[in-house]
Amino acid sequence: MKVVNYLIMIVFCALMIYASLGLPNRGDAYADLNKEKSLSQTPNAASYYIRNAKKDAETENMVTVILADYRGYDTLGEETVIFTAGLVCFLLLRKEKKKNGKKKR
Amino acid sequence: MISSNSAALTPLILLFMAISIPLVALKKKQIAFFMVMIATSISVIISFYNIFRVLKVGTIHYHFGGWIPPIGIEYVLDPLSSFICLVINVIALLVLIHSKKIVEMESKIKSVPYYALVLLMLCGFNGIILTGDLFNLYVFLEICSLSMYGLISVGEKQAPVSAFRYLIIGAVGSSFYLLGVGFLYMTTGSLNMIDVRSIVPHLYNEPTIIVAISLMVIGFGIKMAVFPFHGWLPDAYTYAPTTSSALIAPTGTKIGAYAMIRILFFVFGVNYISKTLHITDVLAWLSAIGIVYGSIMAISQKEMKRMLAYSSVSQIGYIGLGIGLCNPMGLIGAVLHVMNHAIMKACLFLVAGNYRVKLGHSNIFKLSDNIRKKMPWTTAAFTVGALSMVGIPPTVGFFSKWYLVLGTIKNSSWVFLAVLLISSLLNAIYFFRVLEKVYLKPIRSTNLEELNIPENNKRDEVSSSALIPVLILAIAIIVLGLLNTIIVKGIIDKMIPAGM
Amino acid sequence: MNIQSVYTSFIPLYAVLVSLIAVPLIILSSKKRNLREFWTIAASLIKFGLVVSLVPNALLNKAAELSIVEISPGIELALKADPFGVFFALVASGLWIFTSFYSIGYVRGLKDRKQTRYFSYFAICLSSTIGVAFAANLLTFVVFYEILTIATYPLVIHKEDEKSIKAGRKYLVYTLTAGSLLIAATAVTYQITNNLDFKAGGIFENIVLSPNMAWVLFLLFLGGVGVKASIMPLHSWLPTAMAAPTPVSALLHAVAVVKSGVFGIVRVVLFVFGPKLMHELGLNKILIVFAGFTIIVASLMALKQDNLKRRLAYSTISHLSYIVLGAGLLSSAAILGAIMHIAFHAVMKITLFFCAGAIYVNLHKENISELNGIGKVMPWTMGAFAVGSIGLTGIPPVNGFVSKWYIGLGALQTNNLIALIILIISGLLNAAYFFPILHRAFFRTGEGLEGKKEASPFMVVPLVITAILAVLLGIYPDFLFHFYHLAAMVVTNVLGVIS
Amino acid sequence: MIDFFLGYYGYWFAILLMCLGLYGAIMKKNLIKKLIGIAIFQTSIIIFFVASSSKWGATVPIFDEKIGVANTAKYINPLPHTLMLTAIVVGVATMGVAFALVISIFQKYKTLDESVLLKRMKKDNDI
Amino acid sequence: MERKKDNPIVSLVSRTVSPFIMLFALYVIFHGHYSPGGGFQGGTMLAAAFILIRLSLGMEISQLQFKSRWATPLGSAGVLIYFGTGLVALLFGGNFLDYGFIPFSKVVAENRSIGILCIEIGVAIAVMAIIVSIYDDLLEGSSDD
Repeated sequence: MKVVNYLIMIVFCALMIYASLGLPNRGDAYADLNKEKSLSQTPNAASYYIRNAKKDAETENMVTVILADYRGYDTLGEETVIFTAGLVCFLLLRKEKKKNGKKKR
Repeated sequence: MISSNSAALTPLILLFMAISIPLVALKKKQIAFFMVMIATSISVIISFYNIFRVLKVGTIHYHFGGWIPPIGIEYVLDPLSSFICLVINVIALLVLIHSKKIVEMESKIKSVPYYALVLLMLCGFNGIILTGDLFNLYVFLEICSLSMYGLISVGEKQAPVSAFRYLIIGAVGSSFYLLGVGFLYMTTGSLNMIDVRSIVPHLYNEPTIIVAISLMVIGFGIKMAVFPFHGWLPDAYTYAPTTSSALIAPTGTKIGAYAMIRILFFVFGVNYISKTLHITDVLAWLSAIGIVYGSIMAISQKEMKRMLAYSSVSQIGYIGLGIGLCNPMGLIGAVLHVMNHAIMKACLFLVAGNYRVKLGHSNIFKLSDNIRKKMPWTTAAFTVGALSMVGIPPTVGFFSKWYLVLGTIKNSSWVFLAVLLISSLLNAIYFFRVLEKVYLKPIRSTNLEELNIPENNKRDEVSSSALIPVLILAIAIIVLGLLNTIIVKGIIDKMIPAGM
Repeated sequence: MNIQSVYTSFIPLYAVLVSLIAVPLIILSSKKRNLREFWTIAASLIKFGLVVSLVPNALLNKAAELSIVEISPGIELALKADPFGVFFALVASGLWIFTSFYSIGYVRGLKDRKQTRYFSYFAICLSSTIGVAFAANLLTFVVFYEILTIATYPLVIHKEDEKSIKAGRKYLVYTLTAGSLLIAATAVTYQITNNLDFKAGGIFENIVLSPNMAWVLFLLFLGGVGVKASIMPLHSWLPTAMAAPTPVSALLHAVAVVKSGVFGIVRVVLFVFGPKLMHELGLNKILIVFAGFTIIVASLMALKQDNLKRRLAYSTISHLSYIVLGAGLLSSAAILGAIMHIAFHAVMKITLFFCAGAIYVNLHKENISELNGIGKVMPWTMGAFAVGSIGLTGIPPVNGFVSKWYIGLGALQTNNLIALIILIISGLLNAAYFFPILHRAFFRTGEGLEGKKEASPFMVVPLVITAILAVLLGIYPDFLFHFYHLAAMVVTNVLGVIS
Repeated sequence: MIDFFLGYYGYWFAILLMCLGLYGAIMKKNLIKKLIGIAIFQTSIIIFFVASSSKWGATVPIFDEKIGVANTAKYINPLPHTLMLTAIVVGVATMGVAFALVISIFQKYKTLDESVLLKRMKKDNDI
Repeated sequence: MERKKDNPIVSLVSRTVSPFIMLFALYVIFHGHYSPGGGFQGGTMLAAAFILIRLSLGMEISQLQFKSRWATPLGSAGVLIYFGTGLVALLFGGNFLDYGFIPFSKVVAENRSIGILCIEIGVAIAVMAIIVSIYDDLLEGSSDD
């Protein structure tokens, strides 16, 4: 069993490194993901953000604009995620007040 | 305004209710249940409205923040997503009606955060189903996974352990998916599904694309519990509280199946997946193994919920097989089985819950025929569900099996045909074992419960709020079986992806 | 092939539904047993009336047709009362009347419990049998066939003791496996032809089918319907199912289950594959081989059974294979004889089972070795038994002779002498395992029979009537149900020649 | 050769971290160590994303009058940063839930070692 | 190990530092438009400030500062601020989260900017409250036995 796990890990590592060779050169400003238009001539999101963030939202920080405006729904979902985590802790661990009161007495 | 935004409304309403429950229900805990009822019924209504609109005007796109994709995030409402959305919401509504009395009865569950988590989980499901953006899918996947861990962990004593195991596997799975998204983004530079669909054909021979696909498939395979990744499922379903298991078993894994269909066929393209990479063949074989394995394991169980959990493993194999066959009949069978299995499993798990409520256990070997005398309606519903799982016409189970069989024959893959037929026999074995226990008087009363249970055969049925959903599901099993062609022709035929 | 005209009518649907409607009534009136049994009788009579009302049109070769709902794209849950279906429905519904009268006497005589469940599942069985009879396409056939399988299970395990539960499990394993094979075969057929409607002359009539495919497909079908028809390798559930109460065995063996099996085989041979294809590919050889084997071996096994019902069971197995043999011979006379044997064997065998049940209820004797001298105690019963066994042996004037004669004629038509020899040998074997019973019953003196009388009229009257019916049908095969005409009509539709 | 290495070492670093995390998550018997493995795994994915967003000779994605937006190559790609902000919070939430579960497991079983845990669970199931 | 409740240096330092942390957190939140920062970062810092007090001065005293009973409702209130902003946009006829439709001012871009600010505030509140509540729950669950 252990051997199998080790094998899984090694295979995973090899696979990843093999795949990483297909990635664009790190820091290459002209890779596909930084182009103006994608391979199928649809607008490329990243460049659009860089160009229009200030114009669209009067805000210098592009990350903020993307976070809160362009992809605001992601952020709402992420709020919900952490809210969920809080609720789970509440559900699992928090004690009812009555019990506490009893313990105090 | 409703009509223009209806595509986005189901998750939003569920989310709104979920985040307002802790505020409103601080003082009065009873409010929580009614808010849940309101939220789920509204979402059911809206999903009905959506599905009719989709059938009328075709695919609907909803752009959040008014940004056109790929700039912004969009919701895509096509026949597939609207259908699955409807199924999930309806099942959730029925199960939650059933939960009215149960949650209070269940040992020391705080109803306020519990119901809030239930709504969050449903919100996550709807988000996953509707979204057209790869990363948004990841976020909602995390929402529903986290709330699932919470919902499972408040069950019996072993529940947190099983939830923890699920968390480890699930976190790895969703991280795999995120990694796949990363690879995909770095090569295509886009996150929108339709956009990626248009870009990917230029990159078909890139290793990164292949790795991205396999990572995503592994991730969703874990969520969907296809054979090698099913380890978390049985414990989680067994130890979870009744409502949670009855809510997660029919819906949770189906989300993985839906996402699998969406990613494989609608993002990467049918021919590439099936002809070039043969990923669907791998999926089909794994599912076939899972079908047999799950059935055999289910035979060897003595706890009813655990048996149902293992049968879920095998039934999910049906869905995976339908996807893996990669032809229209197979896909019809898979999508139809998503609905059918949701209905059957909800019915059976609710029955198991009712048994637990009345008898304090759901151990198959302790059941006896005075249960039938005590709660005849519940037992009748169980019978219908069991026959449907075995695949006796005219129940729904028969027809999804029928379409899958047609699909296997179309691919002339006789092994899968044999697997399907054998598995239905195995289902028969473990369900008739229970039916014998429930309907026939014990031959020799070896089990001690028989001796110290006085023969109280007077009618002692569960409360109506717990009974009505079970009966509705049981009736739906037969009615939908007879009317399945309406669904297949009206909706499922429209969701066959291009090139299949 | 003369044209078959079709008209829409709800009668087939009503014929299926009437006993289903009776079920809730039976359950509701479970406390008042007279009312409950009244419902059963009423349902059976109404059903029989409905089926009889279909006969005249069937004789004019007009088939009542009704499509209920589309259960798969292009395939509808459709009923069609063609002559063959009407024939089988006549047999089933007609004999249900006797069976229900008889079972009233039986269950009351044994003070049996769970009678409500008994009667309601009986009704469900009959509806599904009529559904099998009237099924217009293969999928509908499969649906009703599976329902019949499940509805029979509670009857098999009715006694709820160790033995019957084991029998029930065995029954389920066999029949559900068969059901899966049948589903597979149906799906393959649909994949090839895109059409599942039964058609006189065969669905595959105008379709080129690779021989290997045809063989595999035919074997699948044979496995699917052959289990209920208890062809020899697949027969062993049937004697085990003897654990069931006698009316159920009567139903199993004479009326519903096994007969729907052979009905299915004939349907497959004549209406799915069609005589032409069968003959070209030599598929009927398989049938003849299996059937001949089954006839001989089952008769031999019947010889060494001491339990009366088991012996009858084995004789059933061999006689079912008569029908399969006739279907396999594919000549007009043989098919005619086979179809008629469905009805005639049913009449005779139900008589014999009624007698066995009457003996059991009255004297609590199951074994042949105990039957000495009961002919004097129960003259009517044993008289009927004599008639039945004479008929099964194939001696005129009882109706068994007629069907056997036609099958033999068919064997001569295709000058297939082996089949003929098999028939003759099995006739002798029949005699060998039936007449000793009669001998014991009438010519030996038994002990411990003092003060015993004939069984209750509820049981005696039906079996006497069926015995008389057997004789009448033997003298005049067309007697008031036009069995002969209907069978001839089927043959005409299929082969296009009047025999 | 050297720029090939420069072009990919970031990815390889992240991938090695991934394998470490996966090793911890799969192989370690202690629940807390499993969680550490998961955390490392998620963090490595974050590093992976952020590494992909860099461009040589570009500045932070904050609008600057002097640079302008004529040439997008002057700013590094802001999208992965945004995504990873979300992913970080998701990881935090997962950790919170995981620790809550661990604590409740410890309350019930008084151990965090998986093998011991399985033994005690088996005892419960037998009862 | 029993912790020293009354360590004067720890209490003094933490009591002194925590307001400054809060101040910086507020700066990070509101300056998120112009420099790295925003709701999450600021909210986490706020939470850190509260947790510092909880760590150093113990539960009872820190309850005076921030009742853990109110943490969850405050968190949902924060999420509701976010959700409400999107909902207002929807009610003003735009799509969900389309701040351009909220009439803060004439210029659409400024509407968006202000909308983003509301979002950040909501995020900050939610993150702060929920991290504190998670901390409290973990503590409460692990404390007694």
